[in-house]
Amino acid sequence: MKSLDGMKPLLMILPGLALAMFIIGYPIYDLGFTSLQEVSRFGKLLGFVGFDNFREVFSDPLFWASLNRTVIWTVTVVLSTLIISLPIALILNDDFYGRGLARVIIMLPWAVSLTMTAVVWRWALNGRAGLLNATLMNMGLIDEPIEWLAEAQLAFTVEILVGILVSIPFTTTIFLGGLSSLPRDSYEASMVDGATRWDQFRHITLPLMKPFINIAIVLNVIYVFNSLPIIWVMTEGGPANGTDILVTYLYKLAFRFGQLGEAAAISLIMFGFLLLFTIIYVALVMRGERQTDTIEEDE
Amino acid sequence: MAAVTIQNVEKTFGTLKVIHGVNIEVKEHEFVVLVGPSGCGKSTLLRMIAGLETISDGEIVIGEKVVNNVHPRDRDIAMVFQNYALYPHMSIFDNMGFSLKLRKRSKAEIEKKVNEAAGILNLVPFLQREPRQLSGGQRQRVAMGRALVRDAQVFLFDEPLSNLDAKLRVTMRTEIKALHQRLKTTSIYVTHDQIEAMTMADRIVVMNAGRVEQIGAPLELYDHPGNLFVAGFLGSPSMNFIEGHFSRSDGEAVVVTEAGTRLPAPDLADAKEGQAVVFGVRPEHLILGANGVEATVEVVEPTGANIEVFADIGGADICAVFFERHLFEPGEKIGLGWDTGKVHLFDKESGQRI
Amino acid sequence: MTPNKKTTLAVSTLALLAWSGAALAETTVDFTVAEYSSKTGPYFEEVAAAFEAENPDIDINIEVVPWDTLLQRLTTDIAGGAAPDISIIGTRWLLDFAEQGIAEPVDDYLTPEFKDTFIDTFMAPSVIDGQIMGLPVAASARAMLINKDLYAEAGATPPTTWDELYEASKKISEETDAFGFGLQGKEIETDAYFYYSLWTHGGDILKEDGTSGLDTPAALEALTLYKKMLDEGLTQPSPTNYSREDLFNLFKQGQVGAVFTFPMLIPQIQAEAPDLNYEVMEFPVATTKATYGVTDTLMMFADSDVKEEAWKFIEFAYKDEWRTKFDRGEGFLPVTKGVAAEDYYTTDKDIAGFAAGLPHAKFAPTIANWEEIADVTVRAVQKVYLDQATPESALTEAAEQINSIRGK
Amino acid sequence: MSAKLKKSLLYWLMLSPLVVVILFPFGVMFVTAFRPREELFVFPPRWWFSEFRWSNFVEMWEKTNFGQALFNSLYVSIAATALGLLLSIPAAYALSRYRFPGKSAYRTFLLMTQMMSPIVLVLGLFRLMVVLGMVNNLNSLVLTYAAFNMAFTIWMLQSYFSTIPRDLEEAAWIDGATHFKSLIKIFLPLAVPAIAVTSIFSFINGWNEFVLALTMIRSSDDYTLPVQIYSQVAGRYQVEWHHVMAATILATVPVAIVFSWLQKYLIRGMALGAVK
Repeated sequence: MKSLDGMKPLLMILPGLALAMFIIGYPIYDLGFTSLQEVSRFGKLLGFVGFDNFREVFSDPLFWASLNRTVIWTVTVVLSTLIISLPIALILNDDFYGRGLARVIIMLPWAVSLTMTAVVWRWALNGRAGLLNATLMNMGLIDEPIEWLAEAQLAFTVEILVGILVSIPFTTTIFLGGLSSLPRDSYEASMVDGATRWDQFRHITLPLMKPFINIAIVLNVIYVFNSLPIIWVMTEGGPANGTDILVTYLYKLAFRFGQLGEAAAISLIMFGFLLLFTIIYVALVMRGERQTDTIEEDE
Repeated sequence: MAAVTIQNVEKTFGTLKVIHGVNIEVKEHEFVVLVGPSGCGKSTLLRMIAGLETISDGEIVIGEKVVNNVHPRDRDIAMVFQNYALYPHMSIFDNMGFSLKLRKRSKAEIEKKVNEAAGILNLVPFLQREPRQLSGGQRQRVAMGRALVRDAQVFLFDEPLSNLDAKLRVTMRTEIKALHQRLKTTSIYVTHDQIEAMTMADRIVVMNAGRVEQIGAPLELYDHPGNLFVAGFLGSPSMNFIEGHFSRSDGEAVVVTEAGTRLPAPDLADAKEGQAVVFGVRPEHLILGANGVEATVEVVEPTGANIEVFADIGGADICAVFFERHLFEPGEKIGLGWDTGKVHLFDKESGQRI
Repeated sequence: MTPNKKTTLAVSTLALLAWSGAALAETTVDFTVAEYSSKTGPYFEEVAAAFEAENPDIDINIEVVPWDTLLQRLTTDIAGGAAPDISIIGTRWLLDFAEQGIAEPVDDYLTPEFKDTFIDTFMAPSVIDGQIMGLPVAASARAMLINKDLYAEAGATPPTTWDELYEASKKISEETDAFGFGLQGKEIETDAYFYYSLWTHGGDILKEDGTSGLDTPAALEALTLYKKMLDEGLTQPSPTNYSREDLFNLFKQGQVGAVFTFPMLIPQIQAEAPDLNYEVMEFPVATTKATYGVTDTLMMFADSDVKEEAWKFIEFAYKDEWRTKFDRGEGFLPVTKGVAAEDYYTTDKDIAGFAAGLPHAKFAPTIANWEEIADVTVRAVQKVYLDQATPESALTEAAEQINSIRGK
Repeated sequence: MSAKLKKSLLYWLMLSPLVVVILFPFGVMFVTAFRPREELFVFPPRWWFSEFRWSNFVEMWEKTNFGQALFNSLYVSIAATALGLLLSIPAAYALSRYRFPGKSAYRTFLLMTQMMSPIVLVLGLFRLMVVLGMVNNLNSLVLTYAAFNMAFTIWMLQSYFSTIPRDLEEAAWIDGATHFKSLIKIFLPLAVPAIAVTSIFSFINGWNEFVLALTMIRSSDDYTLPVQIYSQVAGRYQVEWHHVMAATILATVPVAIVFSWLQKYLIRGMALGAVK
């Protein structure tokens, strides 16, 4: 029974572990293998070529431009989302008339798939038939319709804004979860100690919210880094590849141009980025968790 | 009903050994209390008896059967948990009847048993409620009731009263004791409260740091604590300890403190001249008298029933309990005496009773 | 178009088995069909049903795939070894398929009589290294549509040359609220919109030696003209936000004097803007008459185990009655002589207008990596529209890239 | 004016820009879906439209095979959620209740899979499904969604499970329950809130997923809603925007309602799940 007892938890995690290993592990292996091969556009492996695919990717200016834009995209969207979501969460955590309604509205974009959001925005941003221009023209803010997606810079900005918009609900939810778990007595104690609201925010709310902010950063970075639909549906990375990020570039390379070897290489490079990010995260954030773990086990 | 035998039981978590070879024999019908400070391993030991922790070494026998590898459900025990462990999603009735239902007893029988137990515990009006609608004391009763309906061979209690307020605790203590006298089920009760142990137990097992310090009837332990730990643990206020050296001069045995104060002591055959000892006397055994040892009053605490006096006696602190109302002023000098027959001497080095 | 799920599953399983060498799928032919419109699926199901009635031992399994995902679908199918037996493909992909040994040459299957049913112009793009790699299945030619009311309002004459188009557009932009000329700059076929001008200026996508034709004076002239019209406000602003669908909407709204388009726009106009007074005209000419002929090809897969049965179905599907139904339903030009001879295609002035260009139709070259080359071209054109590069530098750079992709 | 009223006004004022931007696309959806086809492209564009054309929805339903796509999306999302839970519950239970060798390695593994995105692996996933003979089979999506969701699911469940007192199960064992029985009768009923929240997350993920569905599903009969709607927009000669928006409304509004109804549980789930 002793040995069986030791096995039991392993048996419990095994089915899920097996599925994950299989569904996630095999493709990684397959991509690793493919990236070192010359591949016909139909996926036939034509032989080992070492790191040629990687060399080709690295010598491609579009790759570097996409990488650069990926960084801008990820950092801007995630940071702005955090900066906007925190005050919103603070407001929604406070008691005021219509809070329920406000919460529902703020959460709405979450329930809509990215694809559909992007489709709707693409239509709303249509230069001459789109309702955004209609609204702005009615309000007298502009005289001529603006072609929102015509220029890479403006289009990318618009896409970033949409990206922020769809990330807010999830982030706000995390923050609300965090705020609701903050101990009330710390606030009461600080009030007795003479803290202002700002002091409370700086010295109690922010430090106590840190784990929640961390998790929001991590999850958002993953989601945003990997997000295809917004850019794909709105501009397909155009015009003139001016809004391509790594995922859209990868998708084009794989499924339009049939450069499967290079696509596999980019997949692996992205995988590497995520891995690196994970390691940093584990090193920085999980350390705290380990500590709580040991305390738990000491009892 | 069954006896429980614990033989050389050990428990290790990883590399950490928390129970070091414990031997206890609990006789049929007996009410045994495991008492000790928190972290002494008493709860772990109880959980090993229940089957909730594996046994690293040694044997536990319930009745005739070695239960080391027997699942809790097959040990025929009932247990009352510290936090009661009531199933929050079931009514009180279902909570109490759950074990019978699992044993596939008939509906009528379950009803009869639960009602019976509820009657004993005054829970009849609450049977259809859910646990969260009950007060702490009522929940505690439900937890008892759940054990009661079982007719189990052994009852296990894991600090069942620690979540109640002081008054309720006293009441429940009495109820549990009465219940045991009525049912005579072999019971093992874990607590860190020495008063509970003293009042309820047929025999007390004092544990410390994973070891058994002493086993015995409550008064036996109170009167003849085997070592410093037991002596200090049982009794409130606890026994006064004063360090010194044993000496026989002029045919009188005394313990000489560092400050030179001479404390009359029993002339024990095992005590050697000059031996470093700990002099122990319980507060209630101190007698006020002019011919006693001089002490300076520091604090006086009347509790109503008695008066506790904290005083300095030859550089050592001493606490005395008087049942007469002597209202001393701080700084007042008094004389304290005692019947040397009620003094305990312990070897300082080993802590063992001399 | 409702094959039940079990058969689909069974069929793909069988197809897989077939691929792994076991010849079990003898009687099922997988046919991947590009979705031209919502009519496409039902049409092919109907053909299949009629064929199956005649050949009870053969089961035709139709899979309808939207154009936008077709290449990706086939690519992954082939990569995964789950390729169908026959498929409709863009003719411009054919070379890739042929070079990789994916496409089966059909010369041996093609009887002289069957071969004779096709119009030669459309057969030509399917011939690679002297072998016929597929059959034309759909064809369209491009033409210019002008809004006659706008032309009348501005007092402009319908143009036949680029100079005339330029002048007319100027008039329309000045005299009316509309734009003279619609310029496409976003997504699919942005390059084609440039080729129209390129060809009529005497240029071509590839030079005789196989290098890119983008660094030629004709190409420069063609792109400079577009850019000039854009800068002078003769086109709608910001073409890079106008996909071909957006552009057609502009035309339907009567906001643009002329656009280049394909026959499928006609039924849309009739349905949505019945009052629009339009005329189909040939592309304006600078030096050369040209139109863009687009064909799609029916291709048989070399790995198929049921080629005989597949071919039998192909012959069945090319009967005149079916072809007529298909071409008219989708608004295509006929690829077979029998259908072309029908009255409809000679008397209907819209269709005739598109068909008129056929004798001098140009086709996208069947070369490897075509999609990538098209993408380079689109990028160059967009950069010019966006003022990020001059026509000269953009075209030179694009030509260099194309040459390197082509390994020249 | 009471302090609360003042505060409420201030808050609403602060939220208003965001509220407008959030509601804007919904407004676009509604007015586009209801307007007659011929009022789609007018210049200058306007919000106003002449009538509620309910028949847009009927036409859309018939023309776009919406019902089938709806069914497919439901099937995939529900099956993936069920499979994910079936595998995650025992794993989360093991994590919250047992110590076992490799536990921290397993946690790190979960974290890594959490970081993975299907799109990075889409090529490899497709080839895997071919090997399994599951291309063009909705179950390929069920498997992948379940696998990719599992890290998050296990993580959420595990945190909640840890808040369920262990002694309840111990009491059940002593009461005579087997491990299995105590799991079914005691533990799972108490874990229902966590399981519900996790299910919603997992369901929404499946409901909204795009890239894998686009890649794995090749027959339009098997399209899920996002792909179905995308295919109405992408590469078409003509986009029926009123149909697209009608479909978007039908695909979005029910989920949005359920979602907002459950948001307070989601927040509670986050409070428990996020930090642990």
